[in-house]
Amino acid sequence: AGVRAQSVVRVDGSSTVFPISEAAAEDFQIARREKRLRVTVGMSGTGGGFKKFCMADASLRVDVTGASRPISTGEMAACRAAGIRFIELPIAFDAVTIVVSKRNPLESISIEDLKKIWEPAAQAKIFNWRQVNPAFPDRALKLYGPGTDSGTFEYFTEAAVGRVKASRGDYTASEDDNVVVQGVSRDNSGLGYLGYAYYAENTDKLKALAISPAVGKPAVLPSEQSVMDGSYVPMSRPIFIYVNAEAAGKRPEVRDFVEFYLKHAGAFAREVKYVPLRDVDYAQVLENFGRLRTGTAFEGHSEIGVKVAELLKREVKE
Amino acid sequence: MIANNVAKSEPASIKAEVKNFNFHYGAFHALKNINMPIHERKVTALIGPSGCGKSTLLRSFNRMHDLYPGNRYEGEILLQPDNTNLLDPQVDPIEVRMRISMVFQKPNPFPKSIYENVAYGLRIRGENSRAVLDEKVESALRGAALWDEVKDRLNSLGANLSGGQQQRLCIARALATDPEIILFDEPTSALDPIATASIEELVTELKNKVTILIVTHNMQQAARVSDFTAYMYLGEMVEFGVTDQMFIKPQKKQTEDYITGRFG
Amino acid sequence: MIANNVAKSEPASIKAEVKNFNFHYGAFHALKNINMPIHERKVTALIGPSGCGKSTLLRSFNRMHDLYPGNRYEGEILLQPDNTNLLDPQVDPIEVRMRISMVFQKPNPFPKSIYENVAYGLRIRGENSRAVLDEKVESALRGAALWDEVKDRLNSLGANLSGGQQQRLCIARALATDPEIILFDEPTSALDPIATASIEELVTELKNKVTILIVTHNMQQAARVSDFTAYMYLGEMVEFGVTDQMFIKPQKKQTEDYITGRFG
Amino acid sequence: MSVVSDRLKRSRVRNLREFGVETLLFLAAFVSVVVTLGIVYILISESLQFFQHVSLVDFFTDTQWTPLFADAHYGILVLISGTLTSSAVALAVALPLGTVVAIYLSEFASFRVREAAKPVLELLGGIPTIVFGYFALITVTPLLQKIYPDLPGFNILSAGLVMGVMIVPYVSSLAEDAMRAVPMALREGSYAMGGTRLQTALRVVFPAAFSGVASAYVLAISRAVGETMIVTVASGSQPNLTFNPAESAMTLASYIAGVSQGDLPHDSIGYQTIFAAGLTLFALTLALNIFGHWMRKKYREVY
Amino acid sequence: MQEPDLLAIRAIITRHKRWDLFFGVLGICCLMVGVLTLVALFVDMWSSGAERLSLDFLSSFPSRRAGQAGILAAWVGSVLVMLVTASFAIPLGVAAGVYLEEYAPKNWLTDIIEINVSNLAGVPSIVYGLLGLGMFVYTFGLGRSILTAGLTLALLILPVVIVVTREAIRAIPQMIREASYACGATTWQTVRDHIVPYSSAGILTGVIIGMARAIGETAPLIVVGAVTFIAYLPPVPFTGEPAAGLFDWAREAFTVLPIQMFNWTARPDAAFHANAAAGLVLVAMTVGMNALAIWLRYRLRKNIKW
Ligand SMILES: Nc1ncnc2c1ncn2[C@@H]1O[C@H](COP(=O)(O)OP(=O)(O)OP(=O)(O)O)[C@@H](O)[C@H]1O
Ligand SMILES: Nc1ncnc2c1ncn2[C@@H]1O[C@H](COP(=O)(O)OP(=O)(O)OP(=O)(O)O)[C@@H](O)[C@H]1O
Ligand SMILES: [Mg+2]
Ligand SMILES: [Mg+2]
Repeated sequence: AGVRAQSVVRVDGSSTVFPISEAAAEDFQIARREKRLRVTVGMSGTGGGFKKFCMADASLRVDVTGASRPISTGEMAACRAAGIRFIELPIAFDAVTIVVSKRNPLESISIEDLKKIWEPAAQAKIFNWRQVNPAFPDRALKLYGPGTDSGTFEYFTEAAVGRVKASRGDYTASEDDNVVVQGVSRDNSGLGYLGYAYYAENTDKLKALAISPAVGKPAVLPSEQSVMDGSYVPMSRPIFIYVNAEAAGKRPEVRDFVEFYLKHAGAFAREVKYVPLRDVDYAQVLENFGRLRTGTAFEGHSEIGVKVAELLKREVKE
Repeated sequence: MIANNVAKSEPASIKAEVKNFNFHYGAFHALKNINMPIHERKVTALIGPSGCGKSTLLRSFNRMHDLYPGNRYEGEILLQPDNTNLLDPQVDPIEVRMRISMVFQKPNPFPKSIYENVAYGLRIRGENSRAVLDEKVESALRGAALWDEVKDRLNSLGANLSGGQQQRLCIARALATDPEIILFDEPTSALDPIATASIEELVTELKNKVTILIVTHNMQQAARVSDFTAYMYLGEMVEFGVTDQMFIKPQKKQTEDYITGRFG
Repeated sequence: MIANNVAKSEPASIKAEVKNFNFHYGAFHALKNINMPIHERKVTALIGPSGCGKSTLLRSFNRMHDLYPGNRYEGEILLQPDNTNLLDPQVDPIEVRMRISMVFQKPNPFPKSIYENVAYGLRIRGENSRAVLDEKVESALRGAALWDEVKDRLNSLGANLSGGQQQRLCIARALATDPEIILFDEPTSALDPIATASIEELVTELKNKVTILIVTHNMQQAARVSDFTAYMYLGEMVEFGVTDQMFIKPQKKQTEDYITGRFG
Repeated sequence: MSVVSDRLKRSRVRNLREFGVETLLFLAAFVSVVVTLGIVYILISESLQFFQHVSLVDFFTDTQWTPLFADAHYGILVLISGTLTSSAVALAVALPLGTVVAIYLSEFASFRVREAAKPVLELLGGIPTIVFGYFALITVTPLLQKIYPDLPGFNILSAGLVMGVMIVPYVSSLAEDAMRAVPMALREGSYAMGGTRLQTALRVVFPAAFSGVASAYVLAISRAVGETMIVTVASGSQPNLTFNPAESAMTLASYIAGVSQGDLPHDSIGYQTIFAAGLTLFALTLALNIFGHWMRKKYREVY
Repeated sequence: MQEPDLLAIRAIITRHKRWDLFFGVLGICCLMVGVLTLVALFVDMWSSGAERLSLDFLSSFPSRRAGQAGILAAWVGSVLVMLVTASFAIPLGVAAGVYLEEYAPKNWLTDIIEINVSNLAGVPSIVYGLLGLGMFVYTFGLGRSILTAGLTLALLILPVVIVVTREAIRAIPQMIREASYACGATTWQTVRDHIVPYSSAGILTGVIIGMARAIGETAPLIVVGAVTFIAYLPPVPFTGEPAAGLFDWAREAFTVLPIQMFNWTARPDAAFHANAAAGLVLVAMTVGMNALAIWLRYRLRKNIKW
């Protein structure tokens, strides 16, 4: 199996990034059919992905991992310990979307109101829409959200409440976003947040709320346009793949795959209902990869409202 | 076919009568045209070599065969005084079994206390009054000559008794419901001689109150306890008669051979 | 304690000898200081009321008790000609069982073909040559008087035979390995008289070749087939002697009572 | 006839082989112990790090479970309550239903019904639990809401009910085997007293088979406590300290399954909580099994 | 006994019979709850997925386009993983069961093993995943392979196989053992020639229940490293360049049906949810496995009479 294993590109990581990686893997294998290049894509979560990515034992290591958040300091340390250098490549946007039932008259909501609803202090206190905002209807408030172990949860809490992972606990959380779809669509008084793709596929059941970043500021609906041009703030975030620099440098099939991935990332993202980066950004990402620019532009945690173009220019560190 | 050396007995003393009874285990014809009377308050013994159909006949009296699919039977067993045909499909087997109790070859006490074992038949008849149960359990255990041995541990498990005690427990269980007939299928074959003797004594006493039908492979036992004996062979009733006469002067050569132990 | 009415038999004819044998099932002392000889190429019958310890003694001969925890025994059973003490913990029970075969009360053929049932003992001794097996199986089946009945269906299941045939199959299985002693535990109690007769005949024939120890609850059977009889009662050996003498004139009152059927 | 020695010459080889085989078989049986030790080792070694951060007192007395929130609380009672409540609902369905089915199949049904029904029921155990989860969420919950309109969309009740049905074959098949093993003589004893089928089944067969039925129950309970997917999908994964089946809740197993596939870094305390939860679950089932074993032993000695 | 008594008896009987009837109906109802749930689930899967079932579906690799996605890699993976699971769990479980029934002295050690076995049945499957990861992937270095997955699931179903094996062995009449020992057989010969062959029918029941559980598991396999997208099959022994070895397939990456299903049901695109028709294939595989085992069980039982 030793010979064969070499020609397999191993991808793992976040379930959020999975659909894009899957698309890349699928088309790559079709395009390189005559070379019999092979790609496998796993889905063990961002944390699980980094674990496998930073593994000292090369036979267990993956070459590429998808992440819905930047690499953490601990994970960087693990990579360093294993002598692994990585290239951080943003590939698309995920927009956290606030959804209510179709039958809910509400059209938009401000970040302040979201904070009132979701902050830890609201726990067991805010259970009526009216308590949030007198303009809201007088009905019970039922909350839904993704699992607390997800990148979406982390990002939303930081963006809405202002502090990462600061959230009330008395809401229905689910590892499976379709469950949130089910919950909100059947509950007139429900409110939930989830990844943009789940909203985009369920526009017949769900209504997205426009978000105004501050009181008085105009509310913006999530859409490909508004995310791409940066007006859907602060709820859009980039998602990444991390590539093992040594593999990219030494193994042509890994390099080939990642280049293929990046070249088509916009199309793939659109196809699976994520929001692509701007073409100029993809060009920059490709260039960064070509230079095997290793390290992360983050401080071990995500940042709110970060612009990809700026990210790509930042000083990186490992 | 059947040699009957009893003088026509007075009708009043007949408790039950088997008429033209045939029994089939699936394709196997196990009992062939059996006819025999059961005398009231007497002990009737069924003897014959192994496999001749003694148990089959005995178990027909309380419709035990109905529990297993594939068994077929024809004929009548008329129970007096009401002249009910026990075998009539119209007659509920449960009713038959409530009137006719049975004691098995291997003691089979329920995994319950001694008290509950004896009270079982009463309970399933809907009797729940503690006073009535207490009284009936005691008298049944006395009737089975077990009372003195167990009166201090009525709540211990029936299975903790010795084999002979267990068998007497089963007899007490059968007695508790005042049956009209008690069937015994080789009740002492699993027991030691002392237990055997006590059970034989019991049977002799019981016949003052109830009609008894007993299967045994032990000639001496049949001779000792029974008033009437039926000798069966290969599914047929060869000879039926008063025990004393039969053991002294059987009418058939075959019966004589069997009784004197020349085969079997 | 034990009344021995045999004139001291010549040492050569003794195949085995039980000496001061005691057996305990846990706390229960089942056999008390048993002493008895087993004569070579003779049939020795063990009789006595149920529960007296006949099976226990018989099963000691092939260390069957070793299969169950909690059994204890002391004493010796010396097997000739090599004077091995069967009961010695140093002696491998498997070796003992290879020398001494057993036939059980209920026929217990393996759910395998007739052929494989008989060949089993040979196979576990490592015999795999088809020719040898064929020959030995045939001679064992002939020895058990079963060959003519089954020679055309050696591959059909043993369980498809009738009870008597099954018991003869078990005898063939026991014979196939040329044992020195065959133990029979009430081999005919589950059988009808015809099957019983054929097995008794077989036992009588077999004693020309092999030493036989047989347990029976049937006095007539003991009288018919055995050369020596041991009468046991409550774990003790009451009397041992030549069968003819014992049945005519037992030395003990108790033996006489039992034999003449005054109890049990 | 008695050439003794040549029969014995194989005895040493034989004894050696016997010993070898016995050792091998023993090792096979010992695998289960090794597996347990492995599980305990993994759970404990990882939990140790966790318990350096969280005191045992907090772990067992806090009434909130929010390990992944900024304001972290580690009150395992929350998950225990969810586990117990969902298992209780499931068992309230599975044990009676399974027992009735077992009694029915063993004492009432004809041979053919029995032989057909058992494998069909056993199929229930072979359906992926995710399918059951969606069945509970999409089909059963709306049905329940018709009867009980206040029921939230995610609740323990519907998850528990569906889980109960899933476990039925564990109880019915194994308990039926146990009841069929009750000697016919006992049944005959009861019928001979004039007992009906039901009386015989309930008063004689069931008590006599209780040891076997109990092991079926223990397996079923273990399965309910460890079940993951159904609860994850249908009961809302909301860590509530509640014993009310009409609320949503989270169980130990579903918490573990969720977090182990999530986005958390594996060196974070949040991730280590799964080992603490796993250890708790392990202790819970162990306690249960020891109790079950003790019960069975007690009854086995009796009958 | 006189006529009036008889009337009283009949009244009692009528009353009791009503309960009998009631219970009979109750039993059928309870049975129907199970059967109807099964039917409902099946109809549910059928109505949402039946149109996806086709040869193409069975012979294509997964795809991001729901309409083209197939389950080739997944069902091949499931079959191979089950093969590994069966070939370890069955011998190991049977050996353990045999040891506990036929060899083990009844002492504290067997008690511990016994508690252990039933306790293991209650450990959630995900924990087995962690164990498999620690033991087979890290310690034994078997990689994230079919072999690891099969072994992990083997451990998962081991308790069921052991428990059922023991029950099956207990059902063999003692007189068969005695007959064998009386022929001079050793314990091992008795086990090999009698105990295992005669209990194999019962053991199969345990294997059915266990394998049915194993074939539907996702969580532990994801933990030991099953991938979700894979578009090639493990090598067939002795084919390819360079020729694959006999067991090379066991070291390959893989996916299984439930993971594929799990992934599809969690997708935003509802078109994928119809692909949960894979569930039908899974159930069909389970039914197939059961049918095979039931047929085998029937064949085996036919030849065993005592
Ligand atoms: N369930 C059954 N199916 C088929 N045949 C049976 C069944 N039970 C008994 N038989 C056969 O019916 C015949 C009569 O059996 P039965 O049990 O009545 O004999 P028995 O006289 O009581 O013998 P024993 O003294 O051995 O108890 C026997 O040949 C037996 O093999
Ligand atoms: N496994 C056992 N544990 C305890 N006691 C036993 C066991 N087996 C037999 N006994 C007791 O040992 C005594 C002798 O039993 P054994 O089986 O040898 O009698 P037996 O003479 O063969 O009687 P039967 O004619 O009924 O076969 C009996 O009292 C019996 O209850
Ligand atoms: Mg009989
Ligand atoms: Mg005996």
